[in-house]
Amino acid sequence: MVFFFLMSGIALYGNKRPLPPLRSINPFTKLGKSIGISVEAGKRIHLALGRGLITSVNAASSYIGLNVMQRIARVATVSDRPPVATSGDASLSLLSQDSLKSAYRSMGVQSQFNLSSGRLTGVTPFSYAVGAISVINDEESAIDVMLGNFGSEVVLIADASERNGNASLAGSDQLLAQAVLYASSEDTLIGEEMFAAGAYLKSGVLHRASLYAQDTMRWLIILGILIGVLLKLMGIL
Amino acid sequence: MNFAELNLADLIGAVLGLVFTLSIFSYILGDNMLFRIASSIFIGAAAGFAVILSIYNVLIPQVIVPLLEGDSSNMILVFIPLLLSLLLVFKLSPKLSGLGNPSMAFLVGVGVAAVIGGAITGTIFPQSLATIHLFGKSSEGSSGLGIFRFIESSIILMGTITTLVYFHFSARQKPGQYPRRWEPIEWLSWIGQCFIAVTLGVLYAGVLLSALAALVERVSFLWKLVESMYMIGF
Amino acid sequence: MKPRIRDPFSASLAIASGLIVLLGYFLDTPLLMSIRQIFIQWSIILMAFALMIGVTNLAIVHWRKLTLGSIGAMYSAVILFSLIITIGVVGYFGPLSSFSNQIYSSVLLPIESSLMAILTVSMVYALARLLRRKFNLFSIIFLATVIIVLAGAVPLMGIEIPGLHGVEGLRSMMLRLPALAGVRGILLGVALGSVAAGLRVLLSSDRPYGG
Amino acid sequence: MSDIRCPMCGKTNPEQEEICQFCQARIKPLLVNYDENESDQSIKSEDEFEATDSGIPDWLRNLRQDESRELFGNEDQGFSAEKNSSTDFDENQTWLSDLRSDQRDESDESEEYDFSSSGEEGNIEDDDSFPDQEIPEWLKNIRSQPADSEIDDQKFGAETYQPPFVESESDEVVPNQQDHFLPEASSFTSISDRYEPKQDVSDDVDEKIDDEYDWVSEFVELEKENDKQPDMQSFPGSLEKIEDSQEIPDWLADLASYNETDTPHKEDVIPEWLSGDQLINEQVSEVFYSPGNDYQEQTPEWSDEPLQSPGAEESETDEPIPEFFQGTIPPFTVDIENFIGDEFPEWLDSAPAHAVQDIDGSVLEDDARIQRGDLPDWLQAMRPVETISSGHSIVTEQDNRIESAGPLIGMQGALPAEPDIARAKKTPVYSSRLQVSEKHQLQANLIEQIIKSEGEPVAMHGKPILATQQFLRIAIFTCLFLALLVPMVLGIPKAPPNQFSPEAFMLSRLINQLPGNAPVLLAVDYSASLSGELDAASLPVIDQLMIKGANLTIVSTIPTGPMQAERLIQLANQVGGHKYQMSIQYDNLGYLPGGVTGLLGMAELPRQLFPYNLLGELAWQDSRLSGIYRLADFSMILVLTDDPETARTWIEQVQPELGDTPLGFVVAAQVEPVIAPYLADSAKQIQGLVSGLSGGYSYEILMVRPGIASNYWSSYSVGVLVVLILVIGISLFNGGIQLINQTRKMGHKEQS
Repeated sequence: MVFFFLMSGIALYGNKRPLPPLRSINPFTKLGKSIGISVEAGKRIHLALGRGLITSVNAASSYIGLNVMQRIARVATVSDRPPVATSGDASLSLLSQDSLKSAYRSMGVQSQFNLSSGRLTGVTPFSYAVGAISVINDEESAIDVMLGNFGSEVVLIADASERNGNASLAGSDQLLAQAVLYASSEDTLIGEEMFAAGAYLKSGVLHRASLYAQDTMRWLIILGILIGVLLKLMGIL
Repeated sequence: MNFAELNLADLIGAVLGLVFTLSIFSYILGDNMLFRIASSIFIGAAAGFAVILSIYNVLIPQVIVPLLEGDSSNMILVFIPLLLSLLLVFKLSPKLSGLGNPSMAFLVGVGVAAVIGGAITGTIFPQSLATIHLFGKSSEGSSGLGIFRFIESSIILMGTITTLVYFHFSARQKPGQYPRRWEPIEWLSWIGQCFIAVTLGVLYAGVLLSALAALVERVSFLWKLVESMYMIGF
Repeated sequence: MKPRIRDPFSASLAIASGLIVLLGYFLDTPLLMSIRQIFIQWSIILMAFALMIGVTNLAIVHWRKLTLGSIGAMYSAVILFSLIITIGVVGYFGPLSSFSNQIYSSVLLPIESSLMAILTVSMVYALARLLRRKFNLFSIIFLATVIIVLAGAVPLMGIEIPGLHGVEGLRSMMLRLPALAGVRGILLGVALGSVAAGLRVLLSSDRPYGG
Repeated sequence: MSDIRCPMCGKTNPEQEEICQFCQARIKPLLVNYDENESDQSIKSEDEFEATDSGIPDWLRNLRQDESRELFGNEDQGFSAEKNSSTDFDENQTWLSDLRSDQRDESDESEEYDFSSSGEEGNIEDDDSFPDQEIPEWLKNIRSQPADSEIDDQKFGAETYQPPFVESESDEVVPNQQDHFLPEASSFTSISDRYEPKQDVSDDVDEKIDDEYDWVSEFVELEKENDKQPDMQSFPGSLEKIEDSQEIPDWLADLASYNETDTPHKEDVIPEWLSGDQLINEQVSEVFYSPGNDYQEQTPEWSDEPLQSPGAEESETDEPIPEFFQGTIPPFTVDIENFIGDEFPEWLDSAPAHAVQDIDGSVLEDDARIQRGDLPDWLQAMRPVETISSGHSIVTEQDNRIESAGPLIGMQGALPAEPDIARAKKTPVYSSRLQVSEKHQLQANLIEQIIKSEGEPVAMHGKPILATQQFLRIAIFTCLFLALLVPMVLGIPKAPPNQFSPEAFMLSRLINQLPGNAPVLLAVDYSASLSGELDAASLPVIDQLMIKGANLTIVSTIPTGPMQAERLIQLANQVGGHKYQMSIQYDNLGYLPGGVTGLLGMAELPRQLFPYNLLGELAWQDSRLSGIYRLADFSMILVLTDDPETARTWIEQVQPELGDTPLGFVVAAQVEPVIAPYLADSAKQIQGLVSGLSGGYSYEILMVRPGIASNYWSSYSVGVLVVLILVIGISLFNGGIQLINQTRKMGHKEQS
């Protein structure tokens, strides 16, 4: 509840007055440029949304992937090759189709929307990775954005991206995926940085407000841990 | 496993395994036809298995059996998800896919609860309490907290806090400069980044060891097959 | 530009179902617990149906590729063939039949474990080129940690280095202290981000269901 | 008798001959009768001029003709008469001084002839040499302006000379003021606005100019009403009337206060630039009167630098003016062609002599006025620096030239026989450079680069897929493959494992303590990708359970889990020689969908979630499971997984529901770092852990029952060693290269 009220309060404040700036995160600034260049070059942007079940704890990273996909789709609808989103969970692939469709609709080019832009490429982790590799190889993608719930199979996707000389940005909520992506992807978002994608890609004031709410909760948790340790040392807890 | 004693089916399976393993290994040389065929078969087979397993494990026991057994209360409990599931079928057509939105909305709603509930009850509380419990008396009942263990616990506490501080987002902007966080926060996040680098390094080594074990198993499989074919006197 | 809610019914359904299940996490009232259990049951059924539709969508995409003759059409044919054969055999004989086991152990298992095996090569390659791509203090710490943990995992040529191997060695200390702290910090950070993402969906600021 | 050379064929002819004997071309020019009255006069004067100065350069001859026409044609005949007296070209240098002296005399003579009165009599409109129809609207207004309007010497000192039509500083600033003709007079209407050639100025600008100067036309009507009072003394009165009747622009009001005594000297009337030496004269004429000349040298307000020295040739190194720069400062294009032709404008001549005003506003005495040689700042700002050739000036010259040779001898306005280039005259070059200081030039270049770089698409830095990348991958694979194969082929003896990890020891002790046929829940949650490692790691544990005769109940949270479990049981039977049968010693309840939520449900209601086993039989009827209603009722729970999230879910979500039931794990090596904290934790959430191949191998040694892990162990340890060597070797190589690059970069930075 504290989190809820923090977020809505800051969002309401943010509507009227400018919110303080955010620290710079390199991968996001590079992503903005790369998207522009790839749209100009007529190349495709490939979004790997991972295989997170939308009814599980990992669904949060999938929502972030869907939000970033919608932002990119708005920019890339004018490209010769519209973006394609691959996912490893059936319900996530249906959500990706819905998100792409609403992005096209908001840009007024709903007629150009193609159902196969949001694709299920495999139902197990490795079959999903192999399906994504064939999309990277066949459909001339220039940028591979891997945001979502992955396991160690994401190394295959990052490796295929490097073999094709693509720019890549990766982030996951899974610890193993973050570790392997740190070494194999060009730009890596670590831990909570991935959840700031909405705010850095200007998806709305609530995204930005939630970052400030997260910062507040962060310091509350730190305070709670320190107080707990003190009480523990004093034998009270 | 001695291949001489294998029956025909197992032998075919073993030979298929050999072919698929070598096809996948050929990806090292670059994307080629062998690899693409093997991975296409894999995608199809995995999807087929998943469909059949979800029918056997979910639809039959939780939808068809209650409908067939005719228990009225179960009928209602099954009718609503069935209706929502049928709406999902419209997702296959571009024009009518909007009719499937309520089903997806329901799934997203349940998922959101799992996300928030799971994160709070499954991670924030357990991890915070675990960090606090580090400073508790050790379970063997030794007198209080040993100095050595206190130092270890303090290191873990500092690492956890600095790692959390590394993700701090809001900053201040002086004219003509990049937005930067408050100086103490920058220092703490620098220490946190060292802890994160060590953590990711440990995890990376773990994944590498697992992958190496898988490679060992595959090489062993190939060697045994070649050895037994050699034994059979091809 | 605040996109207006196009499908209020779906948005309200998502918020209602989310709130009910969420309350079930925190309030242990029997009514809420049972409603939550029913909603979870329904979501499992829906996920199974969604899997069916997802696989159908997969088949349609590859069928269209096949008929249009676009790049990789042959491989689409192989996928469709493999899908139909697997559904036919496993569906007819049952998932635990010998035929199903045969397909599992001679097709799925060798391919998936081979893919995991070649992961070794990709990871060693990525690790070796890490310093060329990111030459900073943190990548050096990362690399050194990987080397220490690898070296401590097995005896090197049968020799165990005292300071490295063993329960009190450097490897287990790194696992117990910095790695544990880092894991906890990252997990707490991810949890905060997840809660924020979930709340945004509950506030219908994000509507991934196309509402 | 001397001969004459024929201009056409170049042959010599007798002097008296008029037509060439050879090519019948005229040798002597035909003399044509021109306009009787003044033109004859001007031409006669020109003949004289020409007879004596055949070598005079055309531009000077034209200038003199202009001068003579200007002066002679003026209402004041006296001036032109004197002009005739100067004949010699060598004195030409002095004609300018004469010109100046004449002007001075003029001013002396007509003490009473001051600007203010002449304005009235010498109204520009009466000057027939300037036909009405050619006069543009704006000039008509000016000329209708009473010449005798007293110019307030404070406003129009020598330095701050302003034509009368211009509002003074304090008045309303003309809206479309963009640049300033005179540096001090910030409100001065840039001459470019006025003299902007019609075709350059769009229609709306014309209207703007007319609107701006409506008050002038009103003023003119008023002036006409006051015709009765010719001299300036009454003029101020008329001004007062205007003031009463309506709001008068301040500059006019200032005019009213103009004091009769400060009669501007004639000499001061003509700006220094006119009375300067020939070069200045030429440039000024070029600047003012060369139509179509893009006179750029308008000192932009932000430039405080003096103009570059006049006549400085444009060096190659100077960069051309950036287009965008030109756009912001409207070119000062004076297209005199349409307005005045090549004569000096009347207002220049009739400009009042006025007292010089110092910067602080105090009126300078005569001797303190600008000495002849010093150029006023505004002229200094105006003078071009480097010049560019202007095609038009040649055209002006051409109109008045009289053919001196060739078949068209004596004709005027004929196209020149020789091409321009052949002409002896150095074509005037006009400056194309902005008078910009070093600092401003740098800033301009910077802005230009920034704008240019915005437009350029940055090429995608697609990394070349070097053959080395491919070669490196193949080399790594070959080394690893051989490193794993050789120990298997040669059968290298297995190295002893690490010391037995306490977690493995705890698990084996836990299983040993189980009663016979104890109900154990086995969760098989690993996929086919890591089946090799987990089969090897979990077999010794399951072998121990089978030895104890435990009743296994298998569940799985991933779709392929049940098949994996069947395969594991068959393997254990095969390796350990056991005969576990489905529904006899073990039950496979199949796949539980729903991930975390499914697990939570199973922890509380297993019977509801798994009513049947994989064979479709009722699962919970069997005696082995009769007492089991919740997961806590099992004797032990063993989870086999390769996914850290699954392991955490079991620990954080399910374990709290288990009470005292022990929870053991067999995990892949990648999961160990995430699970280890829960083991070391004082809360002891898990009671046993076997991780990866090394865990499995040490468990086999513990149980003294060699299995699959033992077979893999020697290859595995050699493999790890080779991986270490590869990683350290290549990383040191890459690190070395990066260090060298960085030191080189630092070196470059220091040098630059």
